[in-house]
Amino acid sequence: MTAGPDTEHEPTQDRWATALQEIASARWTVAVGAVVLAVLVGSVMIAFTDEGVQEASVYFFSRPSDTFAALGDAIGGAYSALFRGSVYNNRAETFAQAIRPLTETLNYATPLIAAGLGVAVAFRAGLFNIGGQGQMLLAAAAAGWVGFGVKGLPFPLHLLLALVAGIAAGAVWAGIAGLLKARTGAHEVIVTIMLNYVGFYLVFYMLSTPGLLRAPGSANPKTPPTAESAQLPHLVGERFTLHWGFVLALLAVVGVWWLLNRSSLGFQFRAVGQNPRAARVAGIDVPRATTIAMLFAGGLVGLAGASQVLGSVTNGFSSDIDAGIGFDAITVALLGGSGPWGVLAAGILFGAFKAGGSTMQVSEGVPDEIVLVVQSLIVLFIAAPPLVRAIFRLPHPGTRKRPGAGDRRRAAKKKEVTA
Amino acid sequence: MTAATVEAPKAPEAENRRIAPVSWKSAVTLGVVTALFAVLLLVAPHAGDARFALSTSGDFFIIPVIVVPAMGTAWGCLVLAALAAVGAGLFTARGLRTPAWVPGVAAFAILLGFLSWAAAGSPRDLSIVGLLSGAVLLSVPLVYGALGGVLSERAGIVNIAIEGQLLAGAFTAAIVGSLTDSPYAGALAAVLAGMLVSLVLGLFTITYHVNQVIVGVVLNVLVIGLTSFLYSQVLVPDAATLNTTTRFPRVGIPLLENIPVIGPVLFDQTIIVYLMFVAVGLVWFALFRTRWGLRVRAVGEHPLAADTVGIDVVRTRYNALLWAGAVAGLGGAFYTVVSLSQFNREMTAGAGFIALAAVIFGKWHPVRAALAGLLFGFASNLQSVLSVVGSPVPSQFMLMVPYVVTILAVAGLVGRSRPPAAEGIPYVKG
Amino acid sequence: GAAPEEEPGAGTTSAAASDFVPCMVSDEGGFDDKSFNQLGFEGATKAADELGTELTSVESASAADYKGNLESLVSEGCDTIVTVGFALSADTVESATANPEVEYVLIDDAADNDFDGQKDAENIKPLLYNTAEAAFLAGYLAAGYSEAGKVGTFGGQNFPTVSIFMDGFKQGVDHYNAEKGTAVEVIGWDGTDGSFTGGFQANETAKTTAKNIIDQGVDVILPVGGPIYQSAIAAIEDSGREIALIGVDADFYETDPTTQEIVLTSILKGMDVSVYEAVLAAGQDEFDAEAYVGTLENGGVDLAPLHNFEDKVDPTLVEEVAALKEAIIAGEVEVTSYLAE
Amino acid sequence: MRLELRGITKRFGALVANDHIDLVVEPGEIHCLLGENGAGKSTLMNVLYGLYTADEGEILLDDAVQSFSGPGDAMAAGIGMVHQHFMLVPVFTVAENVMLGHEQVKGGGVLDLDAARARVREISARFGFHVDPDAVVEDLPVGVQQRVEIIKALSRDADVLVFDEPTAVLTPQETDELMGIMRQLRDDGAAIVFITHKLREVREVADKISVVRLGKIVGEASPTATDAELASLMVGRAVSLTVHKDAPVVAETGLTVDNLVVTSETGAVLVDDVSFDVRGGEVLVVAGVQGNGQTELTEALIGLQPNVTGSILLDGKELAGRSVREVLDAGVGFVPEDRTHDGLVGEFTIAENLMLDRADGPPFVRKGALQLAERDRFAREKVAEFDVRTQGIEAAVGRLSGGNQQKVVLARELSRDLRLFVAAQPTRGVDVGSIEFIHKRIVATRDAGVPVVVVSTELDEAVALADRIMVMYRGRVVGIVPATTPRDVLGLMMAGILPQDAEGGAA
Ligand SMILES: Nc1ncnc2c1ncn2[C@@H]1O[C@H](COP(=O)(O)OP(=O)(O)OP(=O)(O)O)[C@@H](O)[C@H]1O
Ligand SMILES: Nc1ncnc2c1ncn2[C@@H]1O[C@H](COP(=O)(O)OP(=O)(O)OP(=O)(O)O)[C@@H](O)[C@H]1O
Ligand SMILES: [Mg+2]
Ligand SMILES: [Mg+2]
Repeated sequence: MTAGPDTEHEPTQDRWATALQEIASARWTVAVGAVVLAVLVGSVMIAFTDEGVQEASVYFFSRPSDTFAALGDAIGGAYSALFRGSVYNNRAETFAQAIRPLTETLNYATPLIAAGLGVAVAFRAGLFNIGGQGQMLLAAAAAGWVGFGVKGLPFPLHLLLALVAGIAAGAVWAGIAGLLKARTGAHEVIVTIMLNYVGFYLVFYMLSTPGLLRAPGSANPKTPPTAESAQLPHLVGERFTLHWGFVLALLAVVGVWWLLNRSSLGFQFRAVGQNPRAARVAGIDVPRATTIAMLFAGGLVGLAGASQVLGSVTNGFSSDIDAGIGFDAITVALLGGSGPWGVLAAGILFGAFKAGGSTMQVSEGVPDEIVLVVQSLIVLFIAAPPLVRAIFRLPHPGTRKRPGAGDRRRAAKKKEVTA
Repeated sequence: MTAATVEAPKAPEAENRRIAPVSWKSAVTLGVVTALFAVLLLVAPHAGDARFALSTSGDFFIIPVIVVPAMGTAWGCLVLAALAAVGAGLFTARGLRTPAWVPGVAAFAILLGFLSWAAAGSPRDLSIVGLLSGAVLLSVPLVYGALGGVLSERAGIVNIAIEGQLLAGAFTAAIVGSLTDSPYAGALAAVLAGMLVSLVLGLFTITYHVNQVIVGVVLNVLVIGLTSFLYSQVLVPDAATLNTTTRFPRVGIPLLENIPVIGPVLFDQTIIVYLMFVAVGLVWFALFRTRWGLRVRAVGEHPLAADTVGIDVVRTRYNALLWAGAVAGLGGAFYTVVSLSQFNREMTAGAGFIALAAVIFGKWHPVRAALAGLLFGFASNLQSVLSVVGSPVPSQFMLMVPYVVTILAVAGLVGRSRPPAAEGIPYVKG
Repeated sequence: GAAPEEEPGAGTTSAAASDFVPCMVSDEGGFDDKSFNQLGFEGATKAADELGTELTSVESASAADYKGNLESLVSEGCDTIVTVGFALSADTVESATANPEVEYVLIDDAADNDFDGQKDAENIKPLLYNTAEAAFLAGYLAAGYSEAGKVGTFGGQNFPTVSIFMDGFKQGVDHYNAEKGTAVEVIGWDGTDGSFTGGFQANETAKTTAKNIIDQGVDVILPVGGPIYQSAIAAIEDSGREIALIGVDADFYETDPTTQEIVLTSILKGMDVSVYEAVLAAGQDEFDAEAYVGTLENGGVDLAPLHNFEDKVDPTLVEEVAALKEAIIAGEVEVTSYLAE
Repeated sequence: MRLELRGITKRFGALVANDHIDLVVEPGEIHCLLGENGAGKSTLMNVLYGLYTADEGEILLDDAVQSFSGPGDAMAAGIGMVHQHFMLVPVFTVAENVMLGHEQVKGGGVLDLDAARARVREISARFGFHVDPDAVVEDLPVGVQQRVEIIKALSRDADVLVFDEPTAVLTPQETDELMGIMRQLRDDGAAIVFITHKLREVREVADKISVVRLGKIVGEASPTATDAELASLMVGRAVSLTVHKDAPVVAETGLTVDNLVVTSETGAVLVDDVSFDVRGGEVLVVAGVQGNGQTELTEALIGLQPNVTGSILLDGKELAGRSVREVLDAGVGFVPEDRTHDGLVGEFTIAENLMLDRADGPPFVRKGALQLAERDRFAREKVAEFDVRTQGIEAAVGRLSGGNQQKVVLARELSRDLRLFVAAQPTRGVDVGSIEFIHKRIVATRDAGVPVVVVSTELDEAVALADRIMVMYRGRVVGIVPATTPRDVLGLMMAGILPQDAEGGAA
């Protein structure tokens, strides 16, 4: 009654078939399949916009080869531009220039990773943090204000102070939602959405008001540049924009991993997230955990905001400094399965899309909305392995009989029974 | 049967002693808001009169402009609000539930006081009709979106994709409305577009059991990407034929439209607005009075239980989700065949998220969610009207008003809200 | 259709092919913002066409993209890069300093981020527009045209490039009042703050803002901020009253024919022309980095013709406006703005 | 109608839950299915009811082969089922729950609620239930909810009725009533399948008994078989059905509860002026019909109830008004009534669940960091000690069977330094083998000198475990009596009749 009949009389005959089948049912094949599908859809859109294709398709029936050639050009060009812009520029003259895109990718990934972690931590504590935008804005405002407003502090101290200010501001902004949830039961989704707008107008007010964030002497709602002493140093040399913010993001990944998997606090977050009733019965202070989880989440998003104004956008910023990262972070966190390593990988993938999207626009004239579409399709398909398997006719994992969980359990029981 | 035929007690608690609940929340909230208002009046007093206009030209009779001394009125209102706060405190202290009219009176007093204060000294009339009718219009997509949210969430599908449904509706209505020159065709197309978004949401969440939040978030991005792409590639180059719609005309309801104040607000609107009021009632009726609604709610609360009585969970969920998409899509049509005659990139600008908030604020009840949408519309228009009248508050702070009001209302008065129990959980059959 | 002859080495079609690479990067508004990105793009495209080359362009989704987009353009080998708005100013300066061989054209900003009155890099040509002057004329015209004695304005966000229109407009109205002893009111701008929709979206928020202003009884309205004028038009239609619209940036009568019936005039801000000229000059190796300030005097800003309103406006008022224009050019009437300080 | 199952096989992945099961149930027969937790009884019934599709085998009704694609088909064929886990929508009223799936409608799909109410009343009257059709299900005591389940099944006039552990949450009286109903239905010609872990019920009502073990029918038993015979057939070994305990060695100190009042958020008084004391080395069983304040009493003891007045003294220290954390730290062990919702985090591993209520201090946490080695060592030790049947300590607790889940909770609570042990319904839904084990552990705790409070609706259990029994009715204490009090007296007390009157009445 245990394992199916096929285990016994399955001959060793076809190792290859077995291996292939295993490969085909592995998780990463689904990921590849998802990317292929999304890229196909993107290709249709690219073909649709490309002038060469449009011109050639007019006389498709008299010389179809032109259309196909144009199609190939357009699609190949676009995706190779995407690659050139995000990983390795094979057209560059020097090696440094050639790997520049990779550093760009990591640069774009930095705030996505940090903010993605913020969303993920909240998620694990059962909270849906849609307030990344507001938290980033407030963090940028605070870090920026310290970064250009405080004078006379030496380099690492000034930077540290600005970082702390940014992280604290993000934490406070998210903490409001956490506290209201803990104290009054106000749903964090509502409060964080509303705080996005409040934060936006608040920061805009500060940007418009001389003496707060607006650069002295300027009439524009924009801050002065960040002081040298408060800037995150370049990571791999002056020529590359990549800065130490990336290292901070990596540290945050490790830190969040430790928090969630190795710390008492993280254990409590997860318990509250999975089953708040049981957590309460076990003596965990649920309102406290909720508030602290939001503080952590906001602090991480705050790190994203601070790293932007102290590392990437050091020439002064205005009210769009959040750059949609607060919302992208949700996708990053979800795609990364709300785990720190997943968030890291998803953040880098999205960073690559951002970096490559610019090159795609510049060198091929491909509108960057295509990147949005391809990006979201990848997430959708990766999240739905059965669909991808169905489309590519990949085998389902577990169609082969493996000695499974239940078997061992049963076997144990059986032993016990016969004993 | 055994000898011990003791009659089992029926619902034992029914006859239990009761001790009053002690919740100070509403009293405290009222107190805090009143105190804040008092601080405002003390810190920034404002001399002059405030002028309120109640009538419009088409009314049966004209109510003259009401002119009140601003600070006097504001202080009077403050006293009233303070009394209400104290009253709420007394009720609570006596162990009685604070009746709903107490916070109602306080809210009204504070609103009126604030209006007087803000409009003080302005030579301009503050048009109450304008305030209310603008509020209705601003809330239309929110109400439709919220109804869509209620419908799908009641069936157990978290609908983060309201934004996408609104945007898809707006986009399709613009194209089809322009091509056919008929706003009706545009609205119909918007309904279909909303349903299409729902269908994708359903395919991934219901059929493939993908996390509903992921799909919702991603669908929004996808719709933004696709509509922006098509907008720049197709609509912009050929705006005259593809992106210039005829809008729905306003159709006044004879006689009713001439009633002062409410006439122009409620009875001189486009068909989409009338449909909105009908839709609120219909969704309520369908959810709570029909077989369809009973099954939808059952599937959202306890799909396994629904399955055991022979209800097809998957079909019911798809069905509700499609209706949700239809309603939200129609809300999207508002942008391009009622409000404006053309589509613009990302023109819903986050309305879907506000609608989502209204769903939760309204505790997943269609009428309450609609009221939440209206409240939001009102607060938005309040800031706009006051900035026109010439309020002393910096414009950025005025722009915050609707959002702050929502937070206060949710934290202070609504509190915990319980979603449908099975929301977000895919139904996988054994 | 018929296939063209196959030509060896097909690729560039234009005979007058040039190896000049003009480029442009937008701010977050994108090239279809119905405002400076769009007009600048049109100007640059026209220049590129004339030079027989193609414009390489990139849209920024947000501030975080500016640096990278400029970087991409430089590495694509751009000779001249057009950038837009104060938001891109600092990054333009940085890119210009790092790439002295590339020429930059910066629309609507002085490229002076240390506020010493000097632009911060030699190879940037700032294009500035003192639109307050033209708005002043529009305000005067509107005040004279208004029968209700009330005119209105509202903006997207309280940026200087937005409020300069509103402020010049109000100064013009005030000037009219001072001249004529009237008391025409401006609704929506009090000299420092006013009515803003909070963004540059043509949506219901913009429309209710317009409606609330219209409800005050104005008969002229000036919406400032990309596409939000469309919302104003819808609000005007819904009001059923006769309300005149004043356009901004380009002559609405020509760029958006649907407005022809209601557009009184437009406050012209010649971004297309000045960008066109700057890029053309660069393509012909005649780039000069001298800052350009559009004024009534040099025609960089102006008031558009009245078109359909020709017969609706009192000819003496038209004459007064013309005279006022001369007076401003001559410095007899002072118009203040952040650019004129 | 005659029901026949032929060669039913149901696999979950590699696990064979039902292995070629043959079963025949004649009309006018009550057929009992016995088997330990996880034996496959519910699975078999879910196959019959169309919730699961069998991998092999067929279902015959009156010798006609059926093919059910869902419960709808099964119901249409005349099968009704009372599910082990309630299949009620908590926020619906009784009438709505009963009508769900076969709603009567007026024109246009509008619900005819009056018809549904009438149907509920009619069935209630026929079987002597008292159920208000307009009551919202989640507000009802569990026993009444069970009746609603039964009304639901009966309202469709089924010929084959399945009762899957319907008595787990019923009081003795309610159980007796239910068995009366089953007999009535049998006499009307229905074929009935009855699943229970309580052997007394089996012997009382069964016409035929089949025993399931590890997915197979291992044999039939006659209704005259002894409890011990049935139990060993079920579990596959000899089971001791009585609790061995010595006379209590009572300590001076313990728990003293005075004038305890617990109010709900809406103001209902749930525990009404309750006073009692339990001393070290003594078991006090709180008996009573479910929903008479026992749950709230235990929750008040542990600090989970927000509105509490009165005093709870443990070894002289006041516990009322303290947080849960403080109460736990004072040495209180607590087994909640609803283990899946209140006792365990289903997605967590066994090891994580074993440290759940010690997540902020030694031995599992030092300087804010989890001590994984210590945690795993402890988990392995406890899994062995409490005989938790699992693949390993990394297995998710949600995957364990009910009995094993309960062992995890007990292991966690009993391995702290206890000064008081409170357990609510510790053996509900647990098979006889596990019950034996759990009872042994509770007695061992008492013998170690800890005061023990056990809430049970099970009279057998109360009598077996208790040194004294406290009966509650409508939030009040009816009386505290010795464990030797006759059962019918206890039964009457549970209906609110004072002990002295009850003794008269029962005599
Ligand atoms: N949905 C499921 N997925 C996987 N395995 C399952 C599922 N349901 C049941 N099983 C397996 O089938 C076995 C039989 O479970 P079932 O619920 O039928 O036991 P049972 O005899 O009803 O036990 P109890 O007396 O505790 O109710 C379980 O031990 C479990 O291993
Ligand atoms: N999704 C699942 N996948 C694999 N096995 C499962 C799954 N769900 C449950 N099980 C198995 O089901 C068994 C528990 O089944 P079930 O829930 O019927 O418990 P039970 O013994 O009937 O408890 P109770 O009587 O309290 O319901 C466990 O042995 C577990 O291994
Ligand atoms: Mg079972
Ligand atoms: Mg079971």
